[in-house]
Amino acid sequence: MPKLNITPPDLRRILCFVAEAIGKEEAYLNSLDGAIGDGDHGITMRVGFEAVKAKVGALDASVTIDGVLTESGAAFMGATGGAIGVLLGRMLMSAGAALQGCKEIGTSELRVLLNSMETAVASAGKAKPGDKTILDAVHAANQAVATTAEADQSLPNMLSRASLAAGTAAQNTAGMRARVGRASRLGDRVLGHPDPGAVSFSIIMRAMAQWLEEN
Amino acid sequence: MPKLNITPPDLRRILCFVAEAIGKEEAYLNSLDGAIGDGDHGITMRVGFEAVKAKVGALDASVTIDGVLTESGAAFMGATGGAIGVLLGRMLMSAGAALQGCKEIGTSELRVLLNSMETAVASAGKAKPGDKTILDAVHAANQAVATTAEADQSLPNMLSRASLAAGTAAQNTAGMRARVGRASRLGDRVLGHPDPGAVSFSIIMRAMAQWLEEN
Amino acid sequence: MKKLINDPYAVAVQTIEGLALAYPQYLRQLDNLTAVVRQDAPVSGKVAILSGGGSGHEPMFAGFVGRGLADGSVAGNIFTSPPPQPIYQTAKAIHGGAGILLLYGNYSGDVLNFDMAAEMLGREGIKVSTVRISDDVASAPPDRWGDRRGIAGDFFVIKVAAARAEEKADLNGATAAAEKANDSTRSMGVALTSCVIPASGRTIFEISDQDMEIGMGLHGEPGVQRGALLPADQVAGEMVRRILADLPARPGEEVAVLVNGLGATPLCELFIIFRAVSRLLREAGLSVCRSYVGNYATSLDMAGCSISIMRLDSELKRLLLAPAESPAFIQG
Amino acid sequence: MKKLINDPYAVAVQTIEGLALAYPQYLRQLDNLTAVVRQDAPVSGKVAILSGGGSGHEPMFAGFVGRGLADGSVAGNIFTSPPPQPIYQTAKAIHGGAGILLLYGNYSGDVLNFDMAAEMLGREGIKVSTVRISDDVASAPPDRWGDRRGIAGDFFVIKVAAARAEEKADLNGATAAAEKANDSTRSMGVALTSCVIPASGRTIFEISDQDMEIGMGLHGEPGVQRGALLPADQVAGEMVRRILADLPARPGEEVAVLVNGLGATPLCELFIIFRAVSRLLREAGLSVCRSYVGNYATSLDMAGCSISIMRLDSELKRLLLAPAESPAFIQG
Ligand SMILES: Nc1ncnc2c1ncn2[C@@H]1O[C@H](COP(=O)(O)OP(=O)(O)O)[C@@H](O)[C@H]1O
Ligand SMILES: Nc1ncnc2c1ncn2[C@@H]1O[C@H](COP(=O)(O)OP(=O)(O)O)[C@@H](O)[C@H]1O
Ligand SMILES: [Mg+2]
Ligand SMILES: [Mg+2]
Ligand SMILES: [Mg+2]
Ligand SMILES: [Mg+2]
Repeated sequence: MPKLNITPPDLRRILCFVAEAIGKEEAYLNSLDGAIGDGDHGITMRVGFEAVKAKVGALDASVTIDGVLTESGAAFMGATGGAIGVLLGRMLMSAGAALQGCKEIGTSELRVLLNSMETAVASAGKAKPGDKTILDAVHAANQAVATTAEADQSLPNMLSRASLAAGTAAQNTAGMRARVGRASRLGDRVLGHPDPGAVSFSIIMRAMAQWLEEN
Repeated sequence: MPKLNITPPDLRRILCFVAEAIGKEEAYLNSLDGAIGDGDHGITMRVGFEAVKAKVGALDASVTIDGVLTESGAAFMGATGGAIGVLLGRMLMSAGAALQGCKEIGTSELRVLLNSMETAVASAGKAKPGDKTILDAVHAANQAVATTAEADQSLPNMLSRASLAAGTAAQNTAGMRARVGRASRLGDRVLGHPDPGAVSFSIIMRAMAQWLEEN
Repeated sequence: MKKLINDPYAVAVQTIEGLALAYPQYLRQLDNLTAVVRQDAPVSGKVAILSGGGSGHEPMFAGFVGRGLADGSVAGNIFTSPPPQPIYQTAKAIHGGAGILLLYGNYSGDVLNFDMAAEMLGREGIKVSTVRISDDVASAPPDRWGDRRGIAGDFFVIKVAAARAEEKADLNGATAAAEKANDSTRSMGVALTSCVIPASGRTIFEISDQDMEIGMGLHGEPGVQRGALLPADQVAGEMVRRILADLPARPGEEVAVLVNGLGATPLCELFIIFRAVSRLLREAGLSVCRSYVGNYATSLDMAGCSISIMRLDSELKRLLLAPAESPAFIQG
Repeated sequence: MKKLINDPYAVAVQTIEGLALAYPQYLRQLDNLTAVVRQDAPVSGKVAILSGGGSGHEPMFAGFVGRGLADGSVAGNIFTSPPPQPIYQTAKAIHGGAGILLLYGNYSGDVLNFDMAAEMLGREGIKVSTVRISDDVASAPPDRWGDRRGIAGDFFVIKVAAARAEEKADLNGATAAAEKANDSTRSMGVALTSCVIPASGRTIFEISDQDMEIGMGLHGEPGVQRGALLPADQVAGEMVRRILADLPARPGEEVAVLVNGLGATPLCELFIIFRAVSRLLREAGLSVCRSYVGNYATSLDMAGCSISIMRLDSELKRLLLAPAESPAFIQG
């Protein structure tokens, strides 16, 4: 019977689980980035999540949800660099700021979390949905939870919908031309290749959903 | 019925014929040099003999044997560089000096020619027979003509003996360690590889002998 | 993958350590940072020039730190912009009270990270300005000029801006010089092979043994034209043609030229390319005031080169020719 | 073969043409010769330093022509010593009345050609002396020290001898300085790949994708140890160990270090190697007075590097640190 709430210790375990999932996809993410960017995205993601894992392992037991998110964001950003370092770092830190003092993530907190993440990535990166970036996956996940019918609103269900939506959105970026980021100079040559950042976000969502199902 | 003497026009034709023979072996000579040296010997030989060909084509009709040899040596040396440039250049120029005023190469002139060549290469390169150099082939050719029995002394016959002796000597260098030149630092690693300079000289001799037979 | 490295994830850090150990007469490494600063930093009263970006382009950027060049440089991981925090810390270490000019190639990751560092500095009342270098003609059409990425032209922009700062220009003045240098510089690259990323051990793109790609970016970003490798004179001809079509240089004007190797291409080939460039510019009526041939902005072990041309006026010329000293560039 | 060249047989000539076109502030090409001389040659009353050898090692030798370095340099074809005549002509063009010092790597072809040029010069009453550079530890055992070939240590010998000539030493004095520099310098190379000769389009030796060869010569002459490619620190360790076993440097002494790239190895790897060398020398009690990292003596597009160490006394130190300017090396 899956959990209905995510406590701070849960969130810490989830982030470690995400780190493992990302680590397994390092080569795949590099190859996606190699096709339309500079080939380093998998490395950066793995290194960043290893820093997150180390950071959440070292946090005080009394830490709240927002503390975990803010510290994770700072750790990710500090350890990586690249576009994704700032973007994902800001996403996590914004979610922390939006969930100030929060002790558990339930359905409404999940909505706040994804919404603040979308706002953060959009304002930092100045991209719009359809520009073939991580934003496409974040936006889809955010939409999926925002539009979940009242009756279907449970945390596991909403996370699974978010994961599915992010995955579909990430795959759909393959059909887009890029308007920002490295890939923006490639015109038609990026067609057929999904955006690595969007795929990364879908892996994060999938790992979160899976952890919740299994625990 | 092969020629019994080599006139200056013959010598000019012979040198062009040698140039062609060397040109055909460029890649082979490079590969021999690649095994125990720096891989440029075929290039150098071809470029040098192209210069010789151009030079003998431009000589005055009144030129004598020594003139052809001296000018060819200077042309070879000037166009190439490398160890072989000086060595073969000096060999040709020494032969020219030894055959001062000569109008035809007969059997005794051939002996003078090869003898002066051996002296020149030995004194310039400070090598001894057995050191795995061009000298081994020159020495063998010189010995072959010097020791031809009185009865066998005709120019075609002596040149063919010289050619055979140079060829055998060149192949025999494969069993030697090098004491001078680039290959001298390689110790046992040169065993099994013939010396490129010796092989080049055997190609020159073979082309000369062949030209005489065919003309 | 054949590389003289230790840990593939430590390439950026150990490169900076080696650089700082090799050239203590010009620069020093900041504690716990993959960053170097001028040995005499901070220089009081001078605008501080801070450059940086991903590693793998050596000597760019860290090799151009010293008197008359950058005051400091921060290196990220291979092809990855450094994070905001080390940029911020390096900026603090070189700040001489007259503000900071951030100079880096125009890449999304660098923009995001340097902008965030600029915010952090701004919050402390430190004056910061930014010029994003965008010399690569192949990376966007002329009407989207500001979207272009920076390649070896980075060198000209840093050289010029730093010389202006050395003249004790204020932040506006140094920024204006950098902008003018960037406006006046165009580059074009050609790749013969892909580099191999140490951490993945893989090439980042495929290219046949017969082909070259004109316009390839410094991280293997696809270019404008792929086709059979041509003789050097024709390659140079195509590259110079595209540069001059974009750079409004008129006959009689002076230019500076940089023929830059991408890492695995030896100097003899760069000189052969320069020989062609020199003739092409003469034919275009342009006079080469100063030329540089060598590895300035590389792409790990990629084979190929880039050509950068900066159109000079008297100010740019004075600033380009001003003295400088650093590990990778010295001019008397 | 992927190279930015035109005619493979014209690489040497077009390289020198490009060099002379790119750096007129330091040198000029002699008419009809693949040779460059200092822009202000001949320098009256100064011993003239003439270097040279086969092409394919750029910037060695021609890139090191200028004030405080060689007065002139003659280039042969790829890996082929120049013939006597151009050596002779270049010597004449730089002769300032105080004699000529010939400096080149100790290879049979170079010895034969330079010796013959020396004879030609001697016949005209020009004083000539010769130092054959022999820094490569891998090329002969210590008891056949004079048989060793020259590799990147050429740079130290030319730098020191030229600085001594610049001090207006006579021919004996400049020769003695060159000999001392040569006696005090040891090098060791490592190759990761073979280069490709332009005219043949082929590699000159085979090496597996996993292997390296320590001691490989600058023309692919086999080395002393072939085996699996090791981490950079271990490669440097093995090379420095062999150098120090041969160089009688005692703890407390000062040395100069050159980490030299062979052509296709990028600067980041050279800095990682230098980082290791620096630590190893410190552990050996030696203090690094000056270090240089970059491409000084290459082997076309070979991947790999060499390490050269020169033991310094006060004279060598003074001469090494003396100012110099040339296309490939500037020191204030
Ligand atoms: N301006 C931007 N807005 C939103 N996302 C962006 C932006 N720039 C880059 N990205 C995202 O970052 C991803 C690339 O990340 P990464 O490879 O780690 O960084 P870099 O491009 O600096 O090498 C892209 O796939 C895209 O999803
Ligand atoms: N000192 C020497 N004495 C005699 N022959 C020599 C000597 N040095 C080199 N050679 C000859 O020169 C050949 C190499 O010629 P080449 O490859 O053209 O010159 P390089 O060695 O300068 O590249 C060797 O195979 C050898 O026959
Ligand atoms: Mg990337
Ligand atoms: Mg050879
Ligand atoms: Mg990147
Ligand atoms: Mg040779």
